[in-house]
Amino acid sequence: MTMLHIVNKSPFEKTALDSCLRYAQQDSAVLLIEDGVYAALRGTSLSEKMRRALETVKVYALEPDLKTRGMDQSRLLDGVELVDYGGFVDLTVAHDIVQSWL
Amino acid sequence: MTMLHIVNKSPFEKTALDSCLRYAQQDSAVLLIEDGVYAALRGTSLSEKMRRALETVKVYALEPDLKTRGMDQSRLLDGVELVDYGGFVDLTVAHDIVQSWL
Amino acid sequence: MKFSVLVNEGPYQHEASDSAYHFTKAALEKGHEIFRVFFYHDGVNNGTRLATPPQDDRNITQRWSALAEQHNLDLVVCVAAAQRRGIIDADEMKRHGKDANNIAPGFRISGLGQLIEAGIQADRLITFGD
Amino acid sequence: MKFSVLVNEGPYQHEASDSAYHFTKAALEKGHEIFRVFFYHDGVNNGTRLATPPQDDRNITQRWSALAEQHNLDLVVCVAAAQRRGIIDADEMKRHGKDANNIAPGFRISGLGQLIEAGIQADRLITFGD
Amino acid sequence: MTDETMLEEDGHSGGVVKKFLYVNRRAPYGSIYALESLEVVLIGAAFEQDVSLLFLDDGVFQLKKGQDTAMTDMKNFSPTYRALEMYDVEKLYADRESIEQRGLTEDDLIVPVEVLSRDEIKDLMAQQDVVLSF
Amino acid sequence: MTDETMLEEDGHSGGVVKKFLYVNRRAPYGSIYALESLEVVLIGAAFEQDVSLLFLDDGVFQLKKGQDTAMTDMKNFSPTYRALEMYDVEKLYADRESIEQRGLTEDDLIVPVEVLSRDEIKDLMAQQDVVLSF
Repeated sequence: MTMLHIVNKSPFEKTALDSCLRYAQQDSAVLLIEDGVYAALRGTSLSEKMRRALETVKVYALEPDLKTRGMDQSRLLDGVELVDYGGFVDLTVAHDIVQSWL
Repeated sequence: MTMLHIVNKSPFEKTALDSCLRYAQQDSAVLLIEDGVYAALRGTSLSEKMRRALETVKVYALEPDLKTRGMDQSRLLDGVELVDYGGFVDLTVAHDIVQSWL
Repeated sequence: MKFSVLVNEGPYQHEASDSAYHFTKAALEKGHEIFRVFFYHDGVNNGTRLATPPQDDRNITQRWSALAEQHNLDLVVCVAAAQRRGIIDADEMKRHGKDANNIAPGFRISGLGQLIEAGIQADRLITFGD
Repeated sequence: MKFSVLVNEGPYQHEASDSAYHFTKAALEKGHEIFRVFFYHDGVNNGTRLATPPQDDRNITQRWSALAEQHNLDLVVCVAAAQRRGIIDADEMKRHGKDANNIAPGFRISGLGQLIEAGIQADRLITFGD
Repeated sequence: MTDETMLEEDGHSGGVVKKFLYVNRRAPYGSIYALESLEVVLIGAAFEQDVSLLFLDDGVFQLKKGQDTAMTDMKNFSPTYRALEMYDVEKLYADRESIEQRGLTEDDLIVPVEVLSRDEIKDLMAQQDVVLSF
Repeated sequence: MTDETMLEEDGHSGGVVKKFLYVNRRAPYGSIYALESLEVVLIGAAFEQDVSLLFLDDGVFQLKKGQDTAMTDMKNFSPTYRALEMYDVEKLYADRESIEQRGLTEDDLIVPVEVLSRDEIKDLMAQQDVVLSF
């Protein structure tokens, strides 16, 4: 059984991402949407934590939400993969369980 | 000019209290209401941080919200003062500026 | 002392409206004046008369309406925020061609300028939200 | 694949309803089935027909209504959450002695059991909220 | 809890039994999620699914004994956690780290729960069909 | 921004001039606070008060250049920050720590702002009559 974890909170404002990463199994996937996409940025005070997370989980970020916030792939940590809404749907199909960390 | 800072967020879930404490002047007051009252607890992973804050700011907690959550004075850090809604009003009168850290 | 109160969240979902109500009531009991209670963002949802909360729970809107009647409180719902969220009175209903309205007794709909005025006229503006 | 979608926040205040809409639309475009979209907590506020958002912004409720009509979507508003918040249809209006209703086209009010059923019947239940 | 039940069918699930996990991560009263999550659990009990409740992060505060809402006039829904057993909702779990970080002990909790380690929670989550997080 | 203005008086303040500080602490789009805060600032401009805007914590993300809402179909309100000057709202401040922690530089910002240290922000707050935080 593989899990997709969805995080929609800014990691600077809330601890949802920390909780998610604490309970995410090795090799599960984390999809960052809405204000959650800020967690994928390079060069922030939280980037190092995310870089370590990227060693054990696969991280996706929702491109529509990233662009809405004036960011693009060039600002992201290596290893973060962008998806659009169709790709979001595909991720929920590809994983057996989906959990939103609201 | 003295300031009253109001924090209504759980310090375990959100970073509002951290921001408040970062910008609160020495000798200003912090009133914890709603889920913010959890910041006043003894014996938590954040108690030491609060104890340090208590050295520079005065901290109040709203008793109605504390009791609603099944807590009372005996669980609080030394130096935290309880107020009821009337005491809340008095605090806003006693300070020139009131800022809510939503 | 003269207070204004700002409520930024709807009833029940967050404690903001409860806290604002208890604060307002306590201020009145202490003899202070409440210049205005302004409802902004989802706070406008406090102003609907169509809610029927469970009988074993508080009725947040009715509580505001009763306090307003008792103390002649000015409860103002922001028109722009209310339009987005579907809180309307008879005038707004007509203006936007709607077939119903839902504003609760004691609440009135007006502009954001009323919030600025509340900040100017009151000695303290206290904000409740999420 | 068969999806159910849960929306826990009202329109505009949070992005939840936007994300849910775009997800639902994308799933339909990929040929998946949407068993039900369930609106809970403040999510019930998506179901009012009385909103008039600014013309230069999206109309979240109308967008859901249009998608429902086009794809025969089942948009269910939780009755208990809706009673607390003042979202009612003609039946609820009569049952609670109210003088108006505000439910939007394409939405229906029903019980929480519909959420459980949505979880049982769908292959995936995707939650959007704050 | 309300007159909700009159609108419910009897909990038909067509014989399907799925594993439902309710993850409660919010403190009570500051927001309504804890209360309305409990309403889902109670209604869901009629559907005879395989239900677990997990209290995680601030969700463990929901179980604190001695909640007294007299001063805030909010509805004290904490006794409902004790009633869950009557609805055959018996698998209650709480996260050890969340309890300890918040200065709580098992004696503080209004109902007995099984306290789980981080790894046990990972396993619990991975066994589910439906995860509802409030 | 809307037909709001038709409901406004002309911004009478009875000659009183107060210091208003708007503290913007939220990221844009995930919630509406940034947009509706801006609506308050614009309406408030008619009242001829002494207005300052402070971007703090995730609020600095509101000023990020290049916001493109085509894919989310949300309203891109970021150009409005550039229009503030026309409304005589000219005191824009941002917190240095917030900018740096988020990997931003002043070049990323859609309008010029005065970048303040922690101590300068403490002083700014202490000088106000009314603080509105969104």
